[in-house]
Amino acid sequence: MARIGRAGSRLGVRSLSMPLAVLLLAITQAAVAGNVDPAAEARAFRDYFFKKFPNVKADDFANGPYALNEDMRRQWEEKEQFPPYEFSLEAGKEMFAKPFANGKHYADCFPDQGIGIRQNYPQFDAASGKVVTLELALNECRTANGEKAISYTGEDMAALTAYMAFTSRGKPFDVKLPDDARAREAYENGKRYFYTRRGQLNFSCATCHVQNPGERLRAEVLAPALGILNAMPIYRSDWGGMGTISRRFITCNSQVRSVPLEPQSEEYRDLEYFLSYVSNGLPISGPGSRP
Amino acid sequence: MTGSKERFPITRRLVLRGAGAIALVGLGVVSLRGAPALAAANDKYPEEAFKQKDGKEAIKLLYGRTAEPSDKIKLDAPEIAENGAVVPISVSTTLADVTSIAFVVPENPNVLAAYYRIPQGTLPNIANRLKMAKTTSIIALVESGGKLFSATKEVKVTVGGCGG
Amino acid sequence: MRRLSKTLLGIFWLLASVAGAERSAFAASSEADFKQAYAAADAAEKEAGRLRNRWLPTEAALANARKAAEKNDFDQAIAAAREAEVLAKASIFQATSEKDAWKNLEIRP
Amino acid sequence: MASSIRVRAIANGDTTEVQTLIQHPMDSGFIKDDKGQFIPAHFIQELTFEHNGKPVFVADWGTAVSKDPYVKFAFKGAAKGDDLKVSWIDNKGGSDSATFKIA
Repeated sequence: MARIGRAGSRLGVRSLSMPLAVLLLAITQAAVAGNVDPAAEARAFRDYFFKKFPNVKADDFANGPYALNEDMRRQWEEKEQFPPYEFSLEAGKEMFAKPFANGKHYADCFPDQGIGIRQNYPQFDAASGKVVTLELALNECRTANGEKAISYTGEDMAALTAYMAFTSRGKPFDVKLPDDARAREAYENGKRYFYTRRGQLNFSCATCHVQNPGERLRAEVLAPALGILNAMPIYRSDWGGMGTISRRFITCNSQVRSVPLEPQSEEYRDLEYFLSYVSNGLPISGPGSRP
Repeated sequence: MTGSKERFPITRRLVLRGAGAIALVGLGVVSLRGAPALAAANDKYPEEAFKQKDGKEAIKLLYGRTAEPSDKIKLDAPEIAENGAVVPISVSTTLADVTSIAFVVPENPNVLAAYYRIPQGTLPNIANRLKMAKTTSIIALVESGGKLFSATKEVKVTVGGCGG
Repeated sequence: MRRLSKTLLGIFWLLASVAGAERSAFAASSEADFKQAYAAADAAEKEAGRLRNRWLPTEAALANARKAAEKNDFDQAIAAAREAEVLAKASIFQATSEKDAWKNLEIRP
Repeated sequence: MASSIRVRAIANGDTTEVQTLIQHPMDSGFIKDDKGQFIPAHFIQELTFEHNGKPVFVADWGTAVSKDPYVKFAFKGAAKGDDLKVSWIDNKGGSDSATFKIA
C-alpha cells in the first residue's frame, strides 16, 4: 500500500517548527533505511493516485485536471472539438520537416525519424552521464548541425515538441532507468526536487500535485502528478499560447514565489526524468490544452 | 488533433489594406465592410453597440427594444470558468424565425461580445468562446419573428480573462 | 490552501516588520549604513542561490533597496535591504531543513 | 505563412455543421504589456460564411471574443463537395479569406 510520509495530507506550517520536524525526520528516516526499488516506488506512486481517485481510469490521468472535475471536463471537451493548439501543431510539423542549412533534418537525429518516439524521453545518456529530455535532444540536434539553439520556453520549441508528442499519442510512457549508478542518482535527485518545499509559499511540487490534486487553487483545479507530463506541451489559456515542459516548471516555481531555475537545468531534467518514470504505462496525450 | 485540415484544398488570400484606408477608418470616414456580398444584407457592423458599457444600452442600440425571458432558449455555459480568457458558451433555441443571436456579458468593459446574423436556412444554434472579466451573468439574446427574447446564466470567474 | 499561504506570508511579513522597527531606533541613515545592510542581504541571497533556493520576494526587496538608494532614500533602502535579508535567511532555513524533511511528503512502497 | 482560417464543414443529410478556428490575437485594448503600456485593440469585427455567393452566417465580434476565436453553427441547403467561402476583416483593416470544400 502506498503511504505518505507525514500523517494525513494537511499542509503544514509545521515545517517551520524545528523540534517536530526533527522528530518526524527521525521516524521517517528509520522507515526509508534499506534498499528502495524505483520500480516499486513507481508502483506505489500510481497506487496512491488510483486509490485516491478510484473512479478515474488509469489512462485518464494523462488528461490531468479534466479527469477529476466534470464541469471542467465539459469545457475541455468542447475545446478539443477544435483545439487551440492546432496552429502550433501545424507549425511544428512544418518546422520538423524543414531541412537545416546543411541539408540534414531533425529526423536524422532520432530513431524512427523522430516519429512516435516521444514516450521514450527523457533518456539517460550513458556517454555524458546526464538525463536527455526531448527538448534538450532537439537543441543538441540543432547545434550538432550548425544551427543555433532555440529557446526552451519559446513557441518554436513548444511547436516542435507538440508535433513529436502528437505522433506518439496513445503510446504509453516508456522511460528507462538503466542499471547505472548515475541514472539512479538522477532519478533520486528528481524525486528529491519533487518533494522539496521551496519558495515563500513553502510549497513542494507534491504539495499541490500529490496532496491536493482535484482541489482548487484560485480557479485552477490542480492536476495529479501522475500523468502530469503526458499532455505536454500544453496550450494554456493563462499564457494565451503554447508552452513547453521547461516553461511549465518555471511557471510552477514562480507561482510558489521561488526564483525559477534555468530551463533544462540539471534539476529540471532530473525532475522530468522522475515524473516521466513514475508515469510509465500511461499514454502520451500531448499536445494538450489547460486553463 | 490535426484532423481534417489536409482534406480541404485551401485557396488563400491574405490582404492587409493600405495605410490610407486604415487612417480613414480611424477617423470614421468610411466604415469597413466585409465581403461585398454582405451589401445585400441590411445589417452593418454595429460599431456603436459594441462600444457600450451598459447592457441595456447595448441591447437598445442593437435592437431598439427590450428582451423578455424565454424558456425556449437553451444557454449552455460552465458554472465555473476554468479561465475567463476562454469560456465556451453555446446557445440553441426552439423559437421560430430566428434572425439574430447575440451575447452580452454585463461585467465586461464592453458589454456586447458577439452578434450573429442568422439568414433563413441557418439553424439558431451557435457555439463560441468568449472572454469574461469577472463573475457575472451571461445573457443570450434571440431575435425571433421580430421579437426579442433572452436567457441568462451565471458563470463564476476567478481568473479574469478580460482580453488575455 | 489559501489560508495557509496567507499564514506563511503573515509570518514572514511579521519578521520583516520587526526588522523594520529595529531600524527606526536609529536616526538618519547614511549611505554607509545602507551598504552594510545591503551587503548582508546580498550575501544571504547568494547563499540561498548556492542552495538553489532563492525566493522571488527577496529579489524584489533587493531591487527596491537599490532603487531607493539611487534616490538617496537610505531609510527606505535600508528597510528594504533588511527585509531582503530576513527573506533570504528564511529561504536558507527552508533549504537547510528540507534537506531531509522532503522525505516526509514522499510516497513510499 | 499558412492561412489564418481553419474550417471543418461536414454535411449530414441536408444540414451542414461548420466549425471554424481563426488565428488572431483578439487584443481587447484593456490589457497591458510587460512595460505597462496598453496593447492596442486588435480584433476581428466581421466574419462571413458564404455558400453559392450567399451569406449563410455572419458574425459581428467585439473585443470579448477569445484569442484564436472559435465558432460553430449549422445551415441547410448545402451538399458534400460544395464550396464554403470564409472571410474576416479586423478593426485595423487586416483581412483573410479562404474557400473550403464541404465534406
